[in-house]
Amino acid sequence: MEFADYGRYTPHIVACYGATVVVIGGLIAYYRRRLNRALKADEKSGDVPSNRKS
Amino acid sequence: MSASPRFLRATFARDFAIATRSGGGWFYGLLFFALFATLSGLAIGPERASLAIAAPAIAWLATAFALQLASADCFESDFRDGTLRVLAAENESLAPYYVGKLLSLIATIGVPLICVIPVVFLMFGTPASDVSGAAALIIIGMPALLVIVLFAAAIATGLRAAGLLASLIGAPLAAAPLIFGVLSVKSLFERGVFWSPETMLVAALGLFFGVLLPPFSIAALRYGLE
Amino acid sequence: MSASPRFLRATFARDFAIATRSGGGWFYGLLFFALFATLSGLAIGPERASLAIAAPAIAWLATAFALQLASADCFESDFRDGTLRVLAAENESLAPYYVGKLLSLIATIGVPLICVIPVVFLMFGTPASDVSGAAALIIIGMPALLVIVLFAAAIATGLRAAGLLASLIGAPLAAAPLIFGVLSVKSLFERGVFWSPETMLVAALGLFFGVLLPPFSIAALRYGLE
Amino acid sequence: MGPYQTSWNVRARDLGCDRGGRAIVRGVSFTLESGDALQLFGANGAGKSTLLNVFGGVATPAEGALHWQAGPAASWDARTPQRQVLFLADAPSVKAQLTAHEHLRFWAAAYGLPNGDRESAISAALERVGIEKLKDTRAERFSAGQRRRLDFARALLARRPIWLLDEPTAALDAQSAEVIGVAITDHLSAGGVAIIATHATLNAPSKRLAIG
Amino acid sequence: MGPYQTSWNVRARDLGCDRGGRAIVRGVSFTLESGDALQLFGANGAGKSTLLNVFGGVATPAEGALHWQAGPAASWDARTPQRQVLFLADAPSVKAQLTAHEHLRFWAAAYGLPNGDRESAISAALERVGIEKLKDTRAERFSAGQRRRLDFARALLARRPIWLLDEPTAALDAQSAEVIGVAITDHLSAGGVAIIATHATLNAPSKRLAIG
Amino acid sequence: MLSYFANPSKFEAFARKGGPIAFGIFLICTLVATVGGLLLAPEDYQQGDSARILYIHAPTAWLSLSAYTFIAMMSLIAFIWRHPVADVTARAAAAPGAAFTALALLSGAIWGAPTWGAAWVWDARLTSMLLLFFIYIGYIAVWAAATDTARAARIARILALVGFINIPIVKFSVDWWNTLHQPASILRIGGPTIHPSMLWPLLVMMVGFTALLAWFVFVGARADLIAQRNQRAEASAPSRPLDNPTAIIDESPA
Ligand code: HEM
Ligand SMILES: Nc1ncnc2c1ncn2[C@@H]1O[C@H](COP(=O)(O)OP(=O)(O)OP(=O)(O)O)[C@@H](O)[C@H]1O
Ligand SMILES: Nc1ncnc2c1ncn2[C@@H]1O[C@H](COP(=O)(O)OP(=O)(O)OP(=O)(O)O)[C@@H](O)[C@H]1O
Ligand SMILES: [Mg+2]
Ligand SMILES: [Mg+2]
Repeated sequence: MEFADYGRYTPHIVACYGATVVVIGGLIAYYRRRLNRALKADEKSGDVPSNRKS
Repeated sequence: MSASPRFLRATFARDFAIATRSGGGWFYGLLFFALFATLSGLAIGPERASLAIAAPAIAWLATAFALQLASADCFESDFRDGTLRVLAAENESLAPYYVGKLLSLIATIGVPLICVIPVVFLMFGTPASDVSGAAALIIIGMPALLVIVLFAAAIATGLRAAGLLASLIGAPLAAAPLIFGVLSVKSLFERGVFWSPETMLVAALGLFFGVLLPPFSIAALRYGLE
Repeated sequence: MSASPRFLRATFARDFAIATRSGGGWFYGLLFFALFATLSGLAIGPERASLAIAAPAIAWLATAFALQLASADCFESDFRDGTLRVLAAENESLAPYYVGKLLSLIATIGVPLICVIPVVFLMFGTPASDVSGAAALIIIGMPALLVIVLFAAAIATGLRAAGLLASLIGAPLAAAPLIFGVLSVKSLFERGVFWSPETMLVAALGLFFGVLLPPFSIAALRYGLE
Repeated sequence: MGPYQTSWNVRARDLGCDRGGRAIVRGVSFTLESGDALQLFGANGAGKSTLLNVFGGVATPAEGALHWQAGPAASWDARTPQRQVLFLADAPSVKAQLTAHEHLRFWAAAYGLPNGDRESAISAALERVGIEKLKDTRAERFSAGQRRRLDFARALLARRPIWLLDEPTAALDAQSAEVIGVAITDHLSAGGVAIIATHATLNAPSKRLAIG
Repeated sequence: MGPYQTSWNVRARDLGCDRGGRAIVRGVSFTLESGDALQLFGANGAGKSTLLNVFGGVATPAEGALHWQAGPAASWDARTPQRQVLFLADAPSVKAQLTAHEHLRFWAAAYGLPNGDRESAISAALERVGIEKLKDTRAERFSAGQRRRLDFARALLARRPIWLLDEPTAALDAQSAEVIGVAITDHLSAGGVAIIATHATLNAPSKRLAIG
Repeated sequence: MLSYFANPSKFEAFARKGGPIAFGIFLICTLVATVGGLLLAPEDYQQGDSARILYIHAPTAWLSLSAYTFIAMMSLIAFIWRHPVADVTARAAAAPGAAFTALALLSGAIWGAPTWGAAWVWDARLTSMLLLFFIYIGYIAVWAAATDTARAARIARILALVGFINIPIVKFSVDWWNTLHQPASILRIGGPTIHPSMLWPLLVMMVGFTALLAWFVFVGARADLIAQRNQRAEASAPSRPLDNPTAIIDESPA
């Protein structure tokens, strides 16, 4: 078995795994950015996050 | 509540007046129906066989979209000008309001649609003997479609681009009655059976949605206000 | 006028911002397209033959209705809040305004539509080799559809019967490009001819309406104010 | 308008309101008895309309509490206070397609006015705000002030003991503003309560509360 | 704002306006020179807004005529008077989806403001009407008065010698009304002309014309 | 348990610790499963190497259903008990749910092209899955289209609950109707029916993707909670009486 040779299905598998990496990766980046933005705003308001009652 | 029937009547009278005055949604819905049917007929071409195959799908789709368009901003104006807030505060239940809206929708778009649906079947070469049956099948599906479009309108009320959002919300729900509705008409055409299992299913869906969706729609209207 | 390009750019930028904001029109026009195609597919059912017959009609209708919905109240908000009055008084010509609107419509709904039209053909079982040709045929028809929906929107603006008149006027105008557009796709599918007479006609209609309608739309906007 | 049946008592204690997740108003406290009016003062954006929404039961307060109490607490249930309230928002709730008369007929039903009274009450309300001539004109042909007068006619129609008015005199001419001042005074002397957000000086006697 | 380049002269002679086929206003005559303000008085529905629409070139007069004349009549063509006019209607023209800054950027282009000035002019206008903090907030989150202030910022931006203002201070708090009074006074002393429909008493010196 | 997580700050603390753990599980599992699925597992005797799409298709499809079920459950909790955290977690699961649905559709289409000879057929499984995608989009659109998040939350709850009726349809469509799509062979009553050498990477991948969903919920919900708290904290001046204060204020304001 050659490394990562799926014969005539190679394009299918590449497309499928590639799309997954792109979509999931993009979404992970987006969620991280959202969290970081919220954290930054939180720091600016000068309080330790979990110690404040809401 | 003794006030409820009066409140219902007032809502109906007002909405009916607004809808039948210039610029009402009902005409737009009807026009969409006619336009959709005509254009699809033209698009499919003159062959009777293809027309006959397409007829049930087109009649059902046209009905669903016409109802959707006519009802899309059904609650929007009352929400925006604050009327809905007052009504919600005044009444334990918005049910009379909802029913008034539903009735006015039936009167302004449901009934006109029922009148033109047979025409569409005739245009698509359905044998005259089947036309009334086919139209009746669509009428059986209308309750489900009506409560679905009203639910979608209730959810979208007060949100940005409400009318368009409503079609996004209504479409997945309308899929089931649509599919089985088309199948029921097909089974009428092909096997001459009116009360086919599909017809039963459409009726059952009408019952199911008719019980399920109004409370959710009313809840959406009220909780949307708080 | 040195001010015109800037005015055009400003109109475009503003409308583009409004449309692409959350809840803006572009997203919903596109979604309407997708929902329309999906529901039609559902209604038609799984048989490949019926799907293939319906594909051109559905793709064209979906495009036309998506454009119509996305543009229906294109000028309405500017009219209602008085912006249009000021713009009409400030400028000899509303042409930059019109072009700005047109461009923003193209950017926010035309381009997204072009991206999803091939998907719809694929879902309706069009052979992969025909898909890009079919999509290209619809793109050829888009200019005509765009100026027609904008014309309908302009006519309707400020008239009491806004929606009603828009569709009354838009529908017959749109019929011609739609019919020949569907026929052009059919002739591509059936005979493999891209530049069929129907295609030429669609292109010619685009040119004809493209020259004829914008001045009328601009005039309608201005006279609607007085 | 006959005097209201029961006497009312409205108390707010340290009320706070949020909007869009942001704190808008904090620490609002007052007590109003039958016959009292409270005028909310404050710059644009201070939170007057937000506060009125909370009083009207449309929004829930973020902190603190609002108490309504009828004199004889006999017919009291959770929703009763809402039924005592008339709320006019800052933009008139008028449908362009309806005539003044149709508009008020709807509201008469919505406020549960008995059918017998209806027509005379509508005529009286229209006359009082001075638009009886526009009775059968659709609101799309009204001027800005005429639209607001029609909205105020609703207050006269509803006969509620608690009025919440958001800028009732904006866009009104001096004479109409006077008419509304008199209507409010009448309302108060009949034992009503009124909470009014306005930038104009009100013709009716009132307590004043500065917001923000 | 620098003083306006030319001096202006606005004359109305027996002007009449119709609306929906009905005669609304008749026999309006006045003359305004640079530095004059005219305040239109009248009950609701008298025809003030209708008249302002005619002045703004939006509607045509049913009878009589309106003349605009620039001092040195050099750069004069049929549409020029329109270009000298700033018109604020009775309802603010503000798009809910746009931020204050985006709104004014559009208007700057519409009024043909040079690009270089734009940002500073926008900031100055926002600051003058006191909503600089809302620069990047979408108008859907504005209060009624904030929305009207934003609308007035357009007047400061446009730098037009002729102002037509329809109820510029409705829904504004006293301080903002004061700011607008000062802005009008500045405008007049820079050689501008203003025609203002309002029910409030204006802080700027003005002639008065009763309508209806 | 429920009331523990209903406290936003406790949930925040929990999510702060849980996030990295979930992400770690996700990384390890997907890495192992990818190696297992692409290199170690044998090719399918019928479908050949195309069957390796299964390792994306099945987990994403499964999670698209689980994520919606989670949203519906949280919406129910929020609807009945009005727990503020429930709304936020439901919202956080929506975008990943939609992404999983899109990936399941895409991988299915890619897989269908060679094996069925068509990327798309209008059968019950595929169609109901497409509708699920639209339901996700509708749910996300409701959140995005509201000016006021509290209002959006209330409406979104109701929509999520009604939309849930589609989930059993997706799940059981293969049993109820004649579909081209194969019936369940793994998540079925009576145990899986595929060969263990192909099964283990699939199961590991499912664990990994589930951990990923958890991470999304932790991070998304935390971001929302922090943002909410920040906005509230913006102080605003207390109101004061203008004249005869004693008549207005019965208790002096704090
Ligand atoms: C766009 C097309 C497709 C869609 C929307 C789709 C949808 C789904 C869904 C929703 C599931 C999860 C079911 C569950 O959790 O119980 C699933 C599982 C699965 N699908 Fe598909 N599918 C598609 C195409 C295909 C194709 C072309 C194949 C293979 C020929 C395939 C093979 C499988 C397999 C083997 C499973 C795992 C079933 C199990 O063991 O539970 N699917 N698919
Ligand atoms: N579209 C219309 N068709 C017919 N009549 C109209 C129309 N719009 C307004 N009117 C009438 O024209 C008259 C003048 O309206 P206008 O808006 O000019 O009043 P106004 O003086 O500005 O009043 P306000 O102080 O309330 O703003 C009103 O009596 C109104 O009823
Ligand atoms: N949807 C919203 N989201 C966030 N903030 C909002 C929203 N609506 C209003 N606000 C803000 O809430 C504050 C109070 O608004 P409100 O309408 O209560 O003011 P107001 O006191 O009535 O002002 P005005 O005198 O202008 O009517 C304003 O600063 C406004 O910016
Ligand atoms: Mg206010
Ligand atoms: Mg006016």
